[in-house]
Amino acid sequence: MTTYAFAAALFTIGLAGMALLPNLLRKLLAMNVMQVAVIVFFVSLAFKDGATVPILGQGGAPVAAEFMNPLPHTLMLTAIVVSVSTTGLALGLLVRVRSRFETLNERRLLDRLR
Amino acid sequence: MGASPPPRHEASRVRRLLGAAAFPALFTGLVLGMAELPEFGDPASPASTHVSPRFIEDAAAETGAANMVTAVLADYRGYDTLGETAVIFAAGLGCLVILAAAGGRPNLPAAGMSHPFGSVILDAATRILVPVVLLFAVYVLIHGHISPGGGFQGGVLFGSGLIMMRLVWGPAHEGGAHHPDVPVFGPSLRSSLMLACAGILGYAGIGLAAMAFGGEFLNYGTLPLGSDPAHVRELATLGIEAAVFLTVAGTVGVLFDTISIGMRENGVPIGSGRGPRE
Amino acid sequence: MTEIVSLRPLLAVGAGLAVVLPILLSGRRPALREAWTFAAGAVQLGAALSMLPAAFAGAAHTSPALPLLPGMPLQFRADPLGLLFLTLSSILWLATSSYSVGYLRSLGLRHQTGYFAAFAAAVAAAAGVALAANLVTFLICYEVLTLATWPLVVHKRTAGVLGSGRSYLAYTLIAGQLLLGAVVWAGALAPGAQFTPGGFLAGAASDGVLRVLFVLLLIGVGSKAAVFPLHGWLPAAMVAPTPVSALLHAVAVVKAGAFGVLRLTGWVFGPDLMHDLGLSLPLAVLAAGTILMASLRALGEDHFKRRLAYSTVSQLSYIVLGGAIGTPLALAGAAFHIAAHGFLKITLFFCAGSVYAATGREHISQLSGLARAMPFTFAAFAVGALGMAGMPLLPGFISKWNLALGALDDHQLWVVALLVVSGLLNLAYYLPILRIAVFEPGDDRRVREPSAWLVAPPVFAALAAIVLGVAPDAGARFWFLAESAARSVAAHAPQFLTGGLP
Amino acid sequence: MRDVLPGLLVALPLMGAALVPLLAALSRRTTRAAALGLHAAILAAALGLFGSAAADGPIRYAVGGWPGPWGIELWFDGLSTLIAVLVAGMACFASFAQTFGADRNGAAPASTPLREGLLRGALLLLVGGLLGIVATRDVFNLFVFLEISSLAAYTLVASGEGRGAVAAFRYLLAGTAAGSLYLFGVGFLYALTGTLNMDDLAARLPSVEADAALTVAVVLIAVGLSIKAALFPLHGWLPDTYVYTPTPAAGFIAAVMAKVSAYALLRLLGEVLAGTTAGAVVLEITLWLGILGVLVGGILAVAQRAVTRMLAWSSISAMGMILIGVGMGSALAITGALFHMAAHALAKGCLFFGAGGIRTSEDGDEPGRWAGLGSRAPWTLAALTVAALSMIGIPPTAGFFSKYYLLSASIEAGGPAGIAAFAAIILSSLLATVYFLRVLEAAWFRTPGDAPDVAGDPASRPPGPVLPRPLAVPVVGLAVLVLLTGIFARPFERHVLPDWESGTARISAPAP
Repeated sequence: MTTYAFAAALFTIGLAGMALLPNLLRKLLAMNVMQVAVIVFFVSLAFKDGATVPILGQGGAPVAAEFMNPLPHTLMLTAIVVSVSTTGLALGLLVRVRSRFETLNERRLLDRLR
Repeated sequence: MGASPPPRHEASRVRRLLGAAAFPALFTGLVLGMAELPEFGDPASPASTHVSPRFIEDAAAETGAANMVTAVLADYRGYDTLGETAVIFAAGLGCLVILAAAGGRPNLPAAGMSHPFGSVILDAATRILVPVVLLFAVYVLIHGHISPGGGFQGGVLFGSGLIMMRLVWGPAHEGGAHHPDVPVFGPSLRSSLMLACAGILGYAGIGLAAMAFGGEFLNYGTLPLGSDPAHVRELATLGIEAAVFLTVAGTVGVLFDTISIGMRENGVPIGSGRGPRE
Repeated sequence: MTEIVSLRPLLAVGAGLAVVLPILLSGRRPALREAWTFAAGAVQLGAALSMLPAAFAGAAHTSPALPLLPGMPLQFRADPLGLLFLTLSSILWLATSSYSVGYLRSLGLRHQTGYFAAFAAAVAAAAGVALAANLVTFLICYEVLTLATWPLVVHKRTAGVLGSGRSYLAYTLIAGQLLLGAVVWAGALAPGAQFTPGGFLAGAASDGVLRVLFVLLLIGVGSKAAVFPLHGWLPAAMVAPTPVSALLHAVAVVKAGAFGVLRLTGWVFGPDLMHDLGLSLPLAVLAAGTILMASLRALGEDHFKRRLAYSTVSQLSYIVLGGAIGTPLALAGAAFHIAAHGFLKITLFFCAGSVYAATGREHISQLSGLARAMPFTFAAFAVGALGMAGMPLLPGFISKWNLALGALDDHQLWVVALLVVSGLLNLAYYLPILRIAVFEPGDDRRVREPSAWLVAPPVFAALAAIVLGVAPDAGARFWFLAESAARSVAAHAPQFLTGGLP
Repeated sequence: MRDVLPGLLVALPLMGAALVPLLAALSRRTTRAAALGLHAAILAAALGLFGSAAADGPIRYAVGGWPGPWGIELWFDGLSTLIAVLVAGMACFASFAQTFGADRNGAAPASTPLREGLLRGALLLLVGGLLGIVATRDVFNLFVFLEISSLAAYTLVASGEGRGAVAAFRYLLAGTAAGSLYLFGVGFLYALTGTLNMDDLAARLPSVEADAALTVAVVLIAVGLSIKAALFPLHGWLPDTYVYTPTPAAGFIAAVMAKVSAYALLRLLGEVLAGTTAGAVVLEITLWLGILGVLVGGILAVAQRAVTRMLAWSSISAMGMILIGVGMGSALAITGALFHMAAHALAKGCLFFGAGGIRTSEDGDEPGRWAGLGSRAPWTLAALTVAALSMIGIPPTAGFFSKYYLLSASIEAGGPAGIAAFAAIILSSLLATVYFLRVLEAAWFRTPGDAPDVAGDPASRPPGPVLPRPLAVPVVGLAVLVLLTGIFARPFERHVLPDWESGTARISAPAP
């Protein structure tokens, strides 16, 4: 439950940061926090008491209870890649925004867009 | 961005107040919902008992991969991974469009930092480190089958090796014109793009090849690579991982190069104190 | 009533639509362009006339049902009332077309190609309104009619004209949307929403719902009919060229609205249900108010066409009044008034247009002495004016007489008084025009009758009006059509079959 | 056919996206031919699937040979194939329009072959992402393809001038928040059921007894998808995005992008989660928000001075209309919503291609810039008029019939929501009348000198045709489709739109 609540807190902080921070770069960082929250949540779903990492060692036939659930790990591998890709593209956008408007402050940007 | 501009500050204050109320509510809601989820670490939870046991118990026999994550990633849910590769390719494509291929320029510009951090120590260290990093990347790729690792991890490592070279040696002019004494190894921006494209084509190509042999899209078991289906799947998975490796390595290169080009050409200062802090 | 499945209703509606594109494409060859118009008019008239014998025999040509919406096909049906309107509009379209040719040429107006194309589309839509067999078909034709007449209204393209066009669209399209809502609603209450003599909504919903529905439908059709207080667009729309005004008033828009009110009262709700819901009297009072108010406004109006416009508002409310009273004679009178007013009003507008084409004058006070210079035009005008006032032997008399009889059947004495007063008011605003034109000395000796294109149509329309007044049951048998339409509605309301029909 | 087409439908666009930028090195002509050919092939695959699903029933396709719930399944029924055809068809028009490179909003005055190749690649990726969303039967896979389409869309939005980059960044923030909310919700569902397969979810959810957790899951998923579907009040990203996107991409994005999210919303809330209490409540809220969106979108569209911005706000209104249908959930309402999706996609694509091209050729975006275009380019303007009339809902265009179905559904639903929806739809038509007729009046009846809102000498505008051929062809083609869909509305409704029986009854037998 604590891990879940931790994910919830991270998510809230990230979303709040995206909405309230004035600077676009900071919004982007807050967005990363939010994405990490989802990853934390999923990975914590994979945890099983008394189980090990989902890589088959030497030994007999594997039993489900002995290994962590590999599915959330796989999903989060994908989610991490999505997060990285989005961040990369967002940084590219910010470079362009910065060069065109010479600010990343949302309010000034909106004034200049007008 | 509606039609009425002036009372912005008022609206913003209202929005902040609303926001201040909304976020605690969101947090409370999430926690209330989470209270009903299965306990953390509960081996009897639906997630632990419903679909995943097959991945743990049968993956090695069905796909030949000792790393169950790899088995799920590249085989059971290989379609997700194709999508994921496309996502990262999309990011590279996007940065190319936004930053590098703009301005009516017929060719892509040379990539790299405007002011390489070259110094004797860095130069010497990089000469030693880069080959090691690149080699390790390939190891991570191949070994991903039986240990933590795989195409993504390997690709990122490979890409970071490329970035290291760019940082230290500057733009990769064809033929290494910038530092004639340094043997510049590393693809140009266009080659990075081609790597990324090749990865996607390879991945989807393997999937289509499976269709050509009568299976579903990405059903590697039908490929004529041997008699043991698990072995065939294992081989194909390696091919998949290699394709992912290419796209990730290429895209990491593309992202770094395009952003550095964008900053250089659009005059965004780096580390001059006029950064984005407002 | 026997149904004859045939393609003739489709032909009547499609003739005008079919020539829109050819007209647009032959813009560089005026003769060919106008030939298309006349050809379509002839085809439409031919189709209308060919369906008349069946109507006289008590049958109706019905088109195949084209799938459109679940349970609501696109279907046209030539029942007596529809056929009456269709025949009228076919005849008047041909007259207006020849008048248009002369009018546009003598004034050298621009955008003639678009004009004729929109004209054809508008008449086709009016034909569709006439023959629509159900509410959805009616609605579709109604909307097309609105849009097709917009280019005609704003033909002069100046800022003021565009403003008038906007007000025209504001009224008609808003009403159109309310009509859409009402049609969907009615379709949900009574699947098919097929026009049925005597109405199809009885018992379909609670009284409150039906009353709301009635108001929505009435606004929908009433705004085109320019029922007070939805008449604001009509005087504004007088910025249109005169043939367009003639078309708007005698055939297409306003008349289609009045026709719609008649369909609404007789074929959607039915006199029975209207009485039960207590809607008849309010509607009659509304119509009466419109008649008086518009007449008074006409008295004070010096602009020639605008006075005619107010006269239309007043006259078309007779039709609404007849629909509201709902007795067979009143309905027959109302239906007949569609034709009567059509011939008379188009005569008047033609005359106003001829005066404008010949002299450029638009105000009544400037007409001094013109009757001597333009004898044919003003003779025709005199016929129209007297007919409007209800002089015997002219068609206006027949409609008003039957309206009065119908009202007496329902013991509505006040209607008779209203008709008398309104007749006097008619005289009060038409006779001064004649007085000025005939008795006041003219100030310009060079004025002559305009070309034959502009003289023949009003004279023809006036003669047709006289024929209709003297022998209402000859030829196309407009009276018979009006009467059998009324009889079909009344057959479902036997308690009103008090007096005998003439 | 049935075993090959599903794979081709999802593989072709992704492969094409990697192939076309490489071809750009060869020649422009090759790039164009390849891109158009690929889009045509994708459309053919979508049509084939549509026909097959209609003739022989829905197709279940296990990617990789692994059946659900272990593998990822694709699902092609009447609904998903219809949306796939819509997406693929619009993409063909957009690809044709991409030949029109020099946009006023385009940074590059002359687009280079490489840039054109990259942009064509981005469009193919976008199509691939959208088709993936449409086809998938797996809630996580839906997220992956949602992100593909989003990233490709950010690229296309930002490929214009600098304002496009700002718009794209804001869109990116909104889109990522949407994706994360959705994914969080999927996490809840996974924790509760242990599965990601939609059929399996629907089968297992009734036995889940955690109401609060389920509610959180449903709300997170609904909010996430509603952001992407621009449901009021989560529509903030839309106007700037549509306005600053270069014309060829704007026509496509405005036509289908939000609708695919609405489709996902329908699929999940109306079908997979339909059995849950929270799902029903959220649908009810969606309905009310849709009503508000219809009104707010319409009112703000009237307030706009620029044509493209007006079109963008009108899209918010239209999305509200579609979500009204989704929220009501009756068979009639879903028919109306899907009809409106098709009608609005065709008409709005047409209008964005046209308005964007006119913005370039007339060097401005106010209605007054359209003055006199009716006589300069009658056919193009006639096509745009047809599309505008469809947006208003004038018969016999497609928009009339979709509104008719939605109105009938509102009557059928009854109650306060039904009455409010009924009134909102009527009112939105009135508002649409106001804002579209302003433009049409200028185009047909004004002359270029007397337009009040345009300063400067009309003679100073750049010469040349009003719309270049790459835009004129899609504009006219789409207008013809709008008209045909309207004229053959009843056959369209009966044979093209899927039957929708609300609730979980539609779920096929759960996977073992």
